[in-house]
Formats: sequence, C-alpha cells, structure tokens
Amino acid sequence: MVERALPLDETLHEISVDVGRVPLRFPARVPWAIAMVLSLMLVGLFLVSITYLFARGVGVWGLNIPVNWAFAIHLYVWWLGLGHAGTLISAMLLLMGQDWRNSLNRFAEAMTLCAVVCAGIEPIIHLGRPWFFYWMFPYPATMGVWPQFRSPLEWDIWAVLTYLTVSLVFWYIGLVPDLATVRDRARRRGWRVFFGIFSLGWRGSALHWDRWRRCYRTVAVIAVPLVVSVHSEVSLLFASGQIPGWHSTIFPPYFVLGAAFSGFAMVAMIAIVMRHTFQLGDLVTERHLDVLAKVLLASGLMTAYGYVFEVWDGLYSGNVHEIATIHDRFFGIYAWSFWGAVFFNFVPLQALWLRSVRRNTVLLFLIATSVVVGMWMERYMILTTSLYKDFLPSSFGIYHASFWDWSTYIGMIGVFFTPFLLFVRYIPSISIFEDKEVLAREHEESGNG
Amino acid sequence: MAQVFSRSADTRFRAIVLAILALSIGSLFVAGVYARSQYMTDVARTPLQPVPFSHKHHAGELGIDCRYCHTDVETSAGAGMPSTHVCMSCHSQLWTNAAILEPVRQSLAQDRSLVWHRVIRVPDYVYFRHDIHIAKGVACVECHGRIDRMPLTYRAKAITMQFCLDCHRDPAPRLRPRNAVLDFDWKPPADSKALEQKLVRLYKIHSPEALTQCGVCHR
Amino acid sequence: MVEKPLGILAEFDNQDRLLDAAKAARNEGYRSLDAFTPFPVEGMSEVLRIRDHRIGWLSVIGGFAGFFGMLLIQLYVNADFPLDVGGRPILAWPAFFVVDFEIMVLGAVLTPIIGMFYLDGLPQLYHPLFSTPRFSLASDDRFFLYIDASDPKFDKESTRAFLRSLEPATIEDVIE
Amino acid sequence: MSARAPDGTGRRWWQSLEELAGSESFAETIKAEFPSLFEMARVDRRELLRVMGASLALAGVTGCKPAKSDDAVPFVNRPPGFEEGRIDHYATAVLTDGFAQPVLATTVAGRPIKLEGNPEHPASRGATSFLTQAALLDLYDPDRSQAPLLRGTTADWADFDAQMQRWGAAWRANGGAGVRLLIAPTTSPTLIRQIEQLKAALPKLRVHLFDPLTGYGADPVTEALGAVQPLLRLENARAVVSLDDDFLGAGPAQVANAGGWAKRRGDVPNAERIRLYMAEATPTLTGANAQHRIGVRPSRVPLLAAAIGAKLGIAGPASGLTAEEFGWVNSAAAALLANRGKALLTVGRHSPAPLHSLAASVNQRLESSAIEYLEPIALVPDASYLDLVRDIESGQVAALFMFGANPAYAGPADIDFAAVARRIPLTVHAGIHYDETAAISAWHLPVPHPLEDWTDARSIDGVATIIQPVVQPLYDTRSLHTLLAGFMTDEPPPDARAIVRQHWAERLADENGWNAALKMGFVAGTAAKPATVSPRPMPIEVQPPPGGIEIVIRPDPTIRDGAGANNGWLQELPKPLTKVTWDNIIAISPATARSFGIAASGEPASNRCPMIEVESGGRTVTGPAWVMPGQPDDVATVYLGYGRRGVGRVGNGIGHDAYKLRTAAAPWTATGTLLAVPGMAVVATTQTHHRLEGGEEVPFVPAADARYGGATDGESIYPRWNEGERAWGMVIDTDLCIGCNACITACQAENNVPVVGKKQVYEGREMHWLRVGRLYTGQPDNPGTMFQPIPCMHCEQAPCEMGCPVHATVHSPDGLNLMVYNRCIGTRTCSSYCPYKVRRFNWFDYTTDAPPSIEAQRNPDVTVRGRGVMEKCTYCIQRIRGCAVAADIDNREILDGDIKTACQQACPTNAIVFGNLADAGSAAAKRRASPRNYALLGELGTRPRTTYLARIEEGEEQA
Repeated sequence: MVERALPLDETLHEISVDVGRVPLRFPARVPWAIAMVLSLMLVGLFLVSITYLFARGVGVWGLNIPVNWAFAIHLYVWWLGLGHAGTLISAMLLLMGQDWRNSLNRFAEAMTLCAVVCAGIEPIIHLGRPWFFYWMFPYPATMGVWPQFRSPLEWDIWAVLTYLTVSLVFWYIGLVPDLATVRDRARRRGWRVFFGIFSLGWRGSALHWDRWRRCYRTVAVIAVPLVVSVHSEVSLLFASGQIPGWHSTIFPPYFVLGAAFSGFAMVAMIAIVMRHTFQLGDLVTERHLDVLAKVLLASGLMTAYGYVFEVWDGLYSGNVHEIATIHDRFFGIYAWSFWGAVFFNFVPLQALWLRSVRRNTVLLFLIATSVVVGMWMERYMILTTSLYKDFLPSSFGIYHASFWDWSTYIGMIGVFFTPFLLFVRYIPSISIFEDKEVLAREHEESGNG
Repeated sequence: MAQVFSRSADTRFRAIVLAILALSIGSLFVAGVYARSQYMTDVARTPLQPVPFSHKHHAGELGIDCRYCHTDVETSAGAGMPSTHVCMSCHSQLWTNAAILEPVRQSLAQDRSLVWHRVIRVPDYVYFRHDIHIAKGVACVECHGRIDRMPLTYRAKAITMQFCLDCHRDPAPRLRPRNAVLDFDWKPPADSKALEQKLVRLYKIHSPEALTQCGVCHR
Repeated sequence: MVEKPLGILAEFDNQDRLLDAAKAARNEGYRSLDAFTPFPVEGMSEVLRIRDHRIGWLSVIGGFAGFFGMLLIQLYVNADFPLDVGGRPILAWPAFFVVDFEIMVLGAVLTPIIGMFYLDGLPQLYHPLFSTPRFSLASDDRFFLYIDASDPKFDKESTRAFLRSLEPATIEDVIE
Repeated sequence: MSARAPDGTGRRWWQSLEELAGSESFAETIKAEFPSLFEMARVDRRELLRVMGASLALAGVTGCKPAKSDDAVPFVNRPPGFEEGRIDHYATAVLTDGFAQPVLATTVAGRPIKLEGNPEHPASRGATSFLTQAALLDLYDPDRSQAPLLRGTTADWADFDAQMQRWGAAWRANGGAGVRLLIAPTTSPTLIRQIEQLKAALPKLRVHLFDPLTGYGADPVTEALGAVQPLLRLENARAVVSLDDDFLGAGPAQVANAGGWAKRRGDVPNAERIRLYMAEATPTLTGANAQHRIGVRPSRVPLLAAAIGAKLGIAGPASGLTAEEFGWVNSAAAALLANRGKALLTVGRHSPAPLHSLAASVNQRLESSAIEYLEPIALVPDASYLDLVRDIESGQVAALFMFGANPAYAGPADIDFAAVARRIPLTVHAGIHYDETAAISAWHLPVPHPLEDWTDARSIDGVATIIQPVVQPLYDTRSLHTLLAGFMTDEPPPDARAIVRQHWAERLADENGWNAALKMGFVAGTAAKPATVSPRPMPIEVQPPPGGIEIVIRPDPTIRDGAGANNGWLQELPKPLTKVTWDNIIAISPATARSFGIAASGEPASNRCPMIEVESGGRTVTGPAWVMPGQPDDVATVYLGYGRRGVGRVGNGIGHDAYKLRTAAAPWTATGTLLAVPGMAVVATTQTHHRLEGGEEVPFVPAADARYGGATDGESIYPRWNEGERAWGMVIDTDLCIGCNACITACQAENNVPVVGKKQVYEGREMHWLRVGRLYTGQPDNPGTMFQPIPCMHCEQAPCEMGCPVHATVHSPDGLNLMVYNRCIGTRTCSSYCPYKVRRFNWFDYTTDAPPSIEAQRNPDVTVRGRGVMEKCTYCIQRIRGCAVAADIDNREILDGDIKTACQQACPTNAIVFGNLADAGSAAAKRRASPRNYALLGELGTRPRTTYLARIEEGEEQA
C-alpha cells in the first residue's frame, strides 16, 4: 500500500499543537535570534551598498559596454527562479491532489514571496536613474509620453508585479483558517488580537469553507500558467535580443524548468532546516523529503536536457557567431561559470537515484545547495558569455564583478531571509487544516481498510 | 471562551481598511493634480523685476512693436532681451528722472547690465526656437498670452511638454498670416478653416508625425 | 432572566458523526443549518445543499476586465502618441497580449478573493459564536452543527431535544 | 538634468570616507581584502563633489518639471552684429609642428567650440587631422600657464619689460654677443622676418632649432638636398615605394597626403589605383594601408634602399638580402620602373642623409610627378641644438631664449640639459605650459594659443594663412612676435596684430585685400616656389646587423613628442594600431614575445600586459610589453611623449619616458637588450581582441565595379515605415579609410563627448560615439590590416528601440534612431540588444563638475548628458535640425551637402558620406547604389542606414 503522508498515530489536536506552538511558545529562540541578527547585518550591508550605488551611479558595479547587464539582472532571474517552486508546489500539486504538498506549501509560498521581493528590487536598483522607474507605468503625465509595451522589460515589470500580488493573496487566503486556529489556541491577549485581526474572524463555517475551496482552487488553476508565463517573459528579455546565445526559442521552457529546479532545491533546504530546528519531523516526514528529492531529480534532468539542447541548437544553427559563443562558453574566460553550472546542477544530483540519499537530510541538503549554486552560475553564464563577445571584435569587452556587485548581492540575501525569519517566527509555517484534512482522510482509509 | 473583540471592533477595523485603500489611491490622484498645479507649472508666477516694466503700457497702450526690444525674435532661437541702451533711447527723453527708472540709468551710467528674471524658461534639453515659430505664423499670444494686457509680466500658459504637443499635433488652428503674428487683437476671419488650410499649404507646415518626433525638440 | 438564544450549537468529535447529524437535521426539516469544522468536510456542502457558483463567475469577469482593460490602455497610448519603434507596427498585438495576459491573471485572482470575503461578510472580528465556551475547538479538532433561531422550525426546547437525540458531545445555546 | 550639490553638508558627510581613504593602514587592509573597494576609496575631491551632485539629483525627484526661471542679463550696449545664439565661422589656422592647419573656427558668444577644415584651402580641402581637431582643447586647457613667472614665482609683464629693456640696450651695444634663441619649428613669415631683422640688429645672435620630431643635429634632408621642402603629390602616384616613411601617419602633411592617396583609391579603375610598397621597422598607418608590406629591422633599411637603387642603376649592387626582402625589392623596383613618371620612392624623415639623397635621385631618374621640392617654408636655423649645447659647454652663451622649446624633457638622454643650463647666466622660456624647461629657467613667459592672438603660418605647400584670434585671450599671455620685438626697442613692444599687419603691409596694402585674406583664410599666391635640387651623391653605408635587440624610437601616434600630453582628447584617442589610450607601450613581435614567455591572449582580458625592460647604453625604460602583429622580430619599438612631469594634471606621470633611450647621435634607433621584469601593467585599450579572421566585417572585392553580394535590406515581416522625402543615411568606404581617427576627435569635439580617464577606459567605458574598428587578416608576423569606422547604424528596424520600455529611443520619420536623454531611465536594454554595440552609457556623472574652461568649449546645440542615461551617435542631429529649420524658415528644400556630419567633415579621405537616401541624386544615395555597398551584419535584418563599401584587393598585377 502507498506510504502515508502523515503517521497515523498523529491526531488532529497534535497537529494544531505542533504547528501552533511555533508562533505561540517559540521553541528555537536562540538559533532564530542568531539567524535574525545575521540577516539584519546583511540588510545593513545592502542599505550601505545601494546608498553608495545611488550616490554615485551604476558605475560602482563592474559593468561596461558591452557587458552592461550582469549581477543585477542575473540575480533578478535567479531570485525569481527560486520563487517559482512555492507556487508550483502549492498550486500544481494541489490540483494534482498530492497530499504530501500540504506540509510544504505554506513556507514554500512564504519563500516565494521573499524571493519575488528580492527579484523585484534588482531591476529597479540597476537602473541608471532609478528615481524615474515609475515612468514604466502608463499614467497620464504632463510629458504626454507613455511606456513602450513592445519592450520585454515592460512585460517583466507587469509579470513580476502580478506574480508578487498573486503569490501574496494565494498565500494569505490559505493562511486565514490557520491563523484562526492559532488565535483560538493563543492564551495571551496580545496574540489573540494579533491573530484575531489577521484571521479576519474566520469561523470555519461550512458555507465559508465551500466558497473558500472554490476560490482557492480557482486561484490555483490560474497560478500555474502564471508561473510558467512569468519566467517565460523573463527569458524573452534575453531571447528578444539578437545577441548570440540569447536569440533562441528554447529559452522560455529552459528558463521555467531551471526556475522550478532551483526553487525545489531551495524548498528542500528550507524544509530540512525547519524540520530540524522546530522538531516538525512528524509533519515534514522523510517521505516529504523523498518526494521532493524525486521532483528535484526530475526537473534537474530536464534542465540538463536544456543545456544539451542549447549547445546543439547553437551548433546546428551553423551561425558563426552562435558557434563562437558556444566555444567561448566552453573555453572562454567565463568557462568556469558554464562548467560550474553543468557540474553543480548535474553531477551531485545523480546521487538522488538512491533512496538512501533521498532520505538522508544532510546529503539532500548539500545536493540542494549545490543546485542553488549551480543555477546561480548558469544565470551568470547566460548573461556574460553572450554579452562580452557578440558580433564585432571591436566591441568585445570583459566584465569583472566589483566589490559593490558582491556587497549588493550578499546584502540582498539578508533582504530575503529577514522577512522569512519573521514568517517562521510569527506565522504557522505549516498548513494546519490541510494536514488535518489529510490525516482525517487517512483515518477514513485505515478505518475502511 | 470570551470574545477577543468588542462589537464595535468590526466597524473600526473595516473603516481602517477602507481608509488605507482610499489613501493609497487618493495619493496617486493628488500627485496627478499636483503635477498640473500652478506650483509645478509656474502659471501666473510674476517674478519681481529690477524695474516694474509694464508690457501693458509699452506694447498695449503705446503699441510699440515687440521687435523693437526683442530684436532677434525673427532670426534666432532666443527672442533677445533689450539692452539698457534700447530702454534709454526713449527714456533719455521721457521720464528722465522717474524714480522707478533709476536702475536703468544706473545700468547705463555704471555700464552694469540690468538683471531681469526670466518668466519662462525651458529645460536645457529642450531646443525651442522663436524664429521658426514666427516664420510659420504662430503668434506670440499662443504661448505668452495677452502680454499686452500685463502690467507686470507673468507666465500665462503651463509650458509643459503636453502643451507643446497639443499644438504640434494640430498646428492649423494656431496659425495666422505672418503679418498678424505680433498682433494681439487679431481675429480669425469667418471662414477660419479655409484660411488654416491655405496657411498650412503656404507655410509648408509639416505633418503631425514629423512635428511630434522627439528629435524636433530634443537632441 | 434568560432570553431567546440566537441558535443552538451541537458538538461532535469527528466529521462522520457531524455529517450524519447534519443529514438528520435536514431530514427533520431544519433549513438554516450551518456547520463549523477545523477543515472543509467532504460532502458537507451537499448535505447542507450549498450551491454557490458566483466565485467562479467573479473570476471569469475579473479576467475579462483585466485583459481588455489593459488592452484598451495599450491601444489608447499607442494611438495617443504613435511612435515608430524599431519599424514595428503601431498595433503590435503579440507584444501587447503579454501584458494583457498578466493583468487578466491579476483580475481573475483578485476579484474572486475580494468577492469571497465580501460574500462571507468577513472580516467580522466580533461574532456571538465566539462567546460560546467550546466553540474555539471548532478550529482544532471538534465538529459543530449549528441550528439558527431564524429557522421557522426552530423552537428552544424541541430543537434542543432533537439535537440531544443525535448524541453530541455537548450542546450549547448561542447567546447574544 | 542633475542638480548641482551645494557645498557644505555633502562635503562633511563624505569627509570621513575621504580621510579613511587617506590613512595608509586602512588603504592597505582594504587593498588586501577587496581590490575593487580600494579603487573606490581612492576618490579625489572632485569625484566626491560629483558624488554629492548625483545624490542630490536623487533627492530631487522632479521628472520633467521645467527648471525654475533664472536670470536674463542683457547687454548695456549691444555690440553691433551680435545675435542671441548666433554661430559664426572665422577662417584661421592652428599649428602642427609649426605648419598651418587651415580651419574655420565655429564660435558661439565669442568662444570657439569647434574647428572645421577650410574647404577653400588648397592643402586641406576642408579636411582636418585629429591633431587639428584636438588643438581646440589645448586652448581651453585649464593647466595652461597663465602669467609670467620669475624663478617660479608670479611676476608682472612690467617687470619683464623693464628687464628686457636693460638687456636689449646692452645687446644692441655688444651686437648680441652670447645671445641665443632656441626655437621650435615655425613657418610664420612674420616671425621669420622678425628673426632676420633681429639678426641684422644683433649680428652675433644665433638661432638654434629644437625639434625632437626631426632630431637634434643637422637635418639629414638639408644635408642631402640643401634647404628644401619636399612635398608629396600622391594624387599623381601610381606606384609608391616607402622605406620606413609613414607619410599617412600623424603630422602636418597627413591631411594632404591622405587626400592625395585617396584620389587613387575607392572608385577608380584598378589601372589607376595607387600601389604602395612599404618596408618598415615598426607597424605604422602607412604600412597598414600598403598592399605590399614587409617588416624589417631598422638596420636593414639602408640595404633595401641600396638594393632598389641598384635595380635602378643608381647605387652599387647590394648583397645579403633575405628571400623575402629580395622578392619585395624586385617587385617594388619593377613597379617603380613600370610607372615612370607616376612612381615615387620615399624615405622616412628620420633616415640618414644618403637615403634622402638616393630617393631624390631615383625620383629624378623616374621623372616622378608625385613629389615636388619647394623652397624652404619653415625657419632655417643657424645651427642645431647640439651646436647650442656645445657652445654652452664652452661657455659662449650668455643668454638663452627658448621659444616653445622644451629641451629639459624632449632632449636626448645623453645631454643633461638641466645641468648644462646652469652654466647660462640668463635663461628665458616662453611656452604654453610651465613645463620641465620652464621649471629650470629664470623667466617663464606664457604665450597665447594660436586661436587667441594674431600670427601667421604657412601650410605644407607654403600657402600662408593669417591667423586671427577667435576669442579674447583667456590668460595674461604675450605672443612671440611681441617678445621678439622687445629685443629691438625700448618702447613697450607693439602688439601682435600690428606686427603681423605691418609684415603684410606691402602684399596686402589696402584693407580690402587684408580683409579678403582674413575672410578666405589664406593669402592667395603665397604657395612656395619649386626649388631645384641636386642630390649630393652620398655612399650608403650598410652596417652589419648589430647583435641583440634593435630599438626603434618613434613619436607617440597621438600625443607625438609629448606636446599634446595634457590634451584629454588626444590621451583618450585610441592609437590607430594598438587602440591603447592614456599610455605608451613597448611593441615587440609575436615571436620575440614568445621567447619571453609572453603570449597574445585572444581574450579581452589581455589588456593586462607583462612589464618588460628595454636597456640601451646603460639606460633603461620599463613599460608594458605589447605584442604587435607585423612587428619585425628582435625589434622593440618605444614611443615618445609620455612620462612627463611638467605639463599638467592630465599628462603628468602617465606612461614611461622613452627619451631616456634617445641619444643625440642616433635619436631614432638604438641597440640594446630586453628583460622581462615581474609585474603586470594595466593598459587601457578599446580593442584588445587580436582576431585574425577579420574580413567578415570588411569583405573584399577584386575591383571597384565588382559586386559584393552583401545583404542591405533583408526581408522583413513588418511593413516599411517612414518613406518620407527625407531619409538620412551614411555610406562609409572601407577602401578609403586609413584609420587616422580624425573622425573620432571631430565627433568628440562636436558632441560634447566627455573624457573619462584611463581607469574608465580600462573598465570598458570609453564614451566615443564613433569607434574605428581595427581588423587583422593573415599571419600575425605580417598581417593585413584594415580599419572600419563604426558609428550608430540608425537601423530602420532597430533592436534597441524595441527594447526600451519608456520610448527613450525611437525612430524619426526621416530615419534617425533618436536617443532622448531626458526620457532615458537607464535600463540599458538598448545597448544589450544592439548588435553593433555603438551605444555609450553615463556610468557616473562625467560632466557636472568639469572645469569652467572645458564647459566653455561645449557645443550649446548638444545636450550635456547627465548621469545614468544612454547616449550614442545621432548623425549630428543638431546640424540636421539646424539646416532643416533654416530651410523651413525660407520655405526651401535642404540641398545635398548642406548637412555634413562632424566625422564626414573631418575625414581627409572622404571615406564618410552622409546625405538624403531618398534623393537619388545625393552623393550618399549614389554611393549606396554602388555594387560594393553592403550592410554590416546585414543578415540580422536590422536594415542599417549606415552602410559600407567593400574593400578592394586587386589581384597581383604583372609589372
């Protein structure tokens, strides 16, 4: 018989307690505090970096002509990619009726939110005149000039905004019933007011549940094509240019798969950490990690196919510039990023064929980390290797990341973790009622069987 | 278990939510209004000049030709500000010791320029030319308003890009025969449409596409 | 003095018993029923005859509005200031549809959610039910059947008796 | 566009960082930890203020709000003829090595903003060299010397006059015994006349020439041919054999030579085409444009000369040629013989006298119409610099006046001029900078820039130009004319105009003639008369090749002898072949490099060069080793002009001083050794990539009428836009381009293109709107070299426009790819999408705090770009709009040729043609219709408005 998502000995009440205690009687104060301090320091670094950036101009980064896009844009793609897993897990797997998602979707979605926020910041700070970013929106200006809707950049702004909003509301309506649960578990008045407000007075009425279900599934149905569209549009930001290595039809699927890949890796990392820190072993079981690892392996293989196809595509084109770019990716000065991507995204991954590895949290964590690093290199590779040598030798140039490139990026990691840490601290980070649903169903089955 | 919130909590809570929504949307609206407000466009701003010069008196009542002082208006980008000498060519005879003209006399005596304060100035990335507008029969009044009725000169129109575009998109109604360009009291004839078409042909007015391409004003 | 309750709440310890109770109540002829559960109970909607398809339609409407609203904006701005952009046509439909799609999604997501809260009458921070001592367990592991006083068949005593016949864990009046 | 930062708060805020950056320990730690942060921390005060400017702009989020109205300050008495924003053109000239470069100076509000060639002038025909273009910036150089200095402390002209009167009186008494003038080359008739008069008044006074560009001793040309001025007439040449003569390179004759050369390139039948045979010791522009080039060690050049002479039966037989040399000599000699009358043998200015003598006799033998010998145009000195030094050492010199000469820097290394000069009681230096020599002179006198004061000069064909000032003198300077006049009078000397006018009194007696000459820009009928030359027969001594490395010493391709070292435009101008900026390198051949373990990396990363040390006669210079394709093996070329100490903030302390290897006896060559030394140098090059499969960008056709099947207008799914009556376009003939870079400097001057400095160029952020691509074909040891100017293509289906989210770059109905700076938010998508990478970005605020004098140079018709916006070639839209408005005002059409872009106007070979493609009669349309026409990367379907004409490589012809 199929393995259960949750152990039978768990009761509904225990679920409420297990999850509810995290915000209410916070178990891991010390590690949390340490993490928070660290990520706040990173936020500080970020603030210093962009202050200097805004004060002097984007020249503080190592950018130049031809390589006038690097960290900011490649990290934009990377962050957004990390975000994708959240929506995929909660929406796609919900529609597929995958029970195991219910223990993961909540914090996966939270992770999505944080990642999308980071992704949204990157393109704005990379502007030459960021204080005019609002010119990208169609508002009736006294200039009488409007945005240019043929530009992939314009598409991206809307895509990211939509994605951010949708992820936010999807996450929130899923959260409301759980907030109600915590509200009712809470003893201190402060907590009860806090959760009371944010649970909007949810009562669990059958009528509400009915509407809620319809709504939640509707959003889920729409969210899936949205996710696909978002990273497709990001890929068009490159594919719309004629630069060798970008001008390829493989890009949309290639980007979406890569995104999902890195995202699942990120989810796996976070799942393992949280499971460990908050003793949620009963809810995030080895099975969850196992399934996660399988998905990781699958999307990884597809991404690998993407690499193969991209190379083949370039060679098959017979276009000297395309072939030159492939050559530079293999042997050029940025070859490290190409081979790095190939190695980190493919080699360690193969260990996941083994069940024992899939269920070994330490190994899985390491492999996931390697994937996140690998995808970082891939995005970097796609940008620089195409830009630094495009067509005319007289325009070739080299790019070196400057100190401020790195400080902005590392600081951004703090921007990612700070809200996420607040989330795990104050909000039920696992979907209580959905797990109860699963448990109840399993009791049924066991009762009948 | 007891209620967390009082009965009135709902009302207050909903009010707050609505207020936040209203504020966020309202602020955008306000910004739009602000951008068109006199504060931003400087309409009706009347800078204090070293001499309270009255266009109403000189151009309106005395009917002195604009070009008597603004000599370059037909031949160059700027209209040209009159040199002290020009002022004194009359005021060496008239009002020779009027107190308000003291700065002018001083300027001539000490050979120090009068410092006037501009009423209209476009940003330095906008390349406006008076000569071409005059040549194509666009009257002073279109941008400067009824200068001839201004005791003290002020900005009559909001010189926003939209303002320029409006005319460049549909120049015909703003055209008049060249000889009427400086005439503030000019009235279009009965069949103004016919005249417009005639002028458009006569002055070879370009198409709106050509007139609204960015390179016309921005380089 | 004890005034008329708003309704009566019967507590059950699992969803099957709740479902049976709800069925029974309907058969008894009660109509203004409601159930309060920690999670959406399979089949409850059918039992209580809840058929509300408005959410789906809201989504469709929102989607359409978003798509065509954005398309209109795009058409307007390109008509208002037509500019030659890389020799591309003024009406670049394929390019426009990308953003239209995004806004369609936005509309199709926001309207049903806003609609849901509106129809649910949420947020509603104060509710008489919250005063009922054991109601807080509705969000934990207890399952409640509720018969509202507005029900024509509602009678303080008989309804209580009927509910007791369903052998709930507890029965409580919901007091104002 | 960006608000200025008021001083105060901003400064204090940054003070700490600045102090930090100052403190040594901090710097070290940082350097160790983060090199790039260290770079950042070394911001100077100007940078800091610029920072604040930018940040305050950030604070004021003002969108498109017009600036608050500011003051209008009219004249008290309006000068007659003044008109607001009126643009005037004055015919005048600037100087290159003393020779006039005729120009029309464009002035706005009484200040010159651009120099354009004088189309009337026979020598230049309206073209200019990059040196002429850059001369404008010298005028505005903020580091120019601004007042007389007595031993380094500011003095008064009155003090000097008082002194001068005492000296003058004394010298007139003793006939000027011991008085010497050391003077830089000049062709000024007035000055030459004055010197004659002076020598008449002071018979014992002697005049010495100081010209590091020709050497320090006796002039070899004069030795061989007597005092004559050779003038090439390449338009008459069919076969040219050049022995190390870089006649297309930088110099006073560049424009004329390039013009003549171009008359026999491009659309001429192969039978008329010029064939160029070049043997050179180090790659030069001329070699790059030669069909038959060999690189030889300098010691071989006399041998080759002898061999050619032998072929033509002039010199004795020469032996010991290598196979390659033998083949080259045969074909060269054959070509000469086959083109009697149209053949030319020319040798480098620096060659020893016997070679000049041989060349002259060969050309006479061949009755060459491609060279003329004219009566001397430049001042003929009494003696050389070496004679002067000898006299000083023998204590014969009492007073030395140095006019424009800088021996303390540009003298040979084996003469320590500073020490020598101490033996002179009185030293007076007159120059435009307080330079190395000024620093060791008693008096320093600032002289005006030619655009500031009256003088005159003659162009290489001898035609005299009266140089009229086009701006009030910026500083308290005094012209050489006045200074010289001071020798002969006790009165306060007359001003330059009086002297110049007086000189031309008889030729241009009446004011009309004078005014006509001023208006025209030259004095008619002043061309130099032909001189009869009888070459002194001299034996060519062929030394056996010395052991070790042969060192070739050449002037820098852009700043030359170092006089241009403080000129930002020249410093940032990529050297034609190496594309190096802000630096001089040591060129060695690929093979030699390999022997030192240095490889020419194919990657752009290679602009870090290993250091190498060149030693000769115990003196050494150390510089970046540059692997130069086409450089002969075992030859190291060093370039003069760098390592300056006394020129100014721009030019001081960059590069290495190659004069250290120069000896008085052999100023152009030396022998010595190479030594690889540890360390890498950062060399800022704009094109590092030595790709040898060029030719894809510049295709070949066998003849002018041969068709090249390059796609110009690829098929497109989009309907055609803008079929207006005006369709601007540009066609560039790659067969005419010699890669001289005049277009780049002209563009920089016209379009307010900022100078960004070495670090920025190294980072890949040069701002030139127009680059000249350099392409190599064939083998590294002797490659074919081609040049391709690449401005914006103004694609009809521009990828860049598609990428901009805010309509900041769009297309105009007349086919311009517009860049609207004030709408740009700096996404840089346009540049990412641009296949030609012709866009430039303001990474920092490069303009806000430029020195006032630099701001004075700016073109008021071109927006000064602020920080964070993209910019690029606009086809000089300000000129297009100017013409269009003028035409519209009087309801006429724009005529073909009315509008010339700055690059087109400067181009000496007419390689660039701009015009209305919709008008089939226009020069541009005609060229575009040429069978050689092709679009760069046309296969991308961008439909460029800028197209090229394929290069012609005619097959080997039988002589």
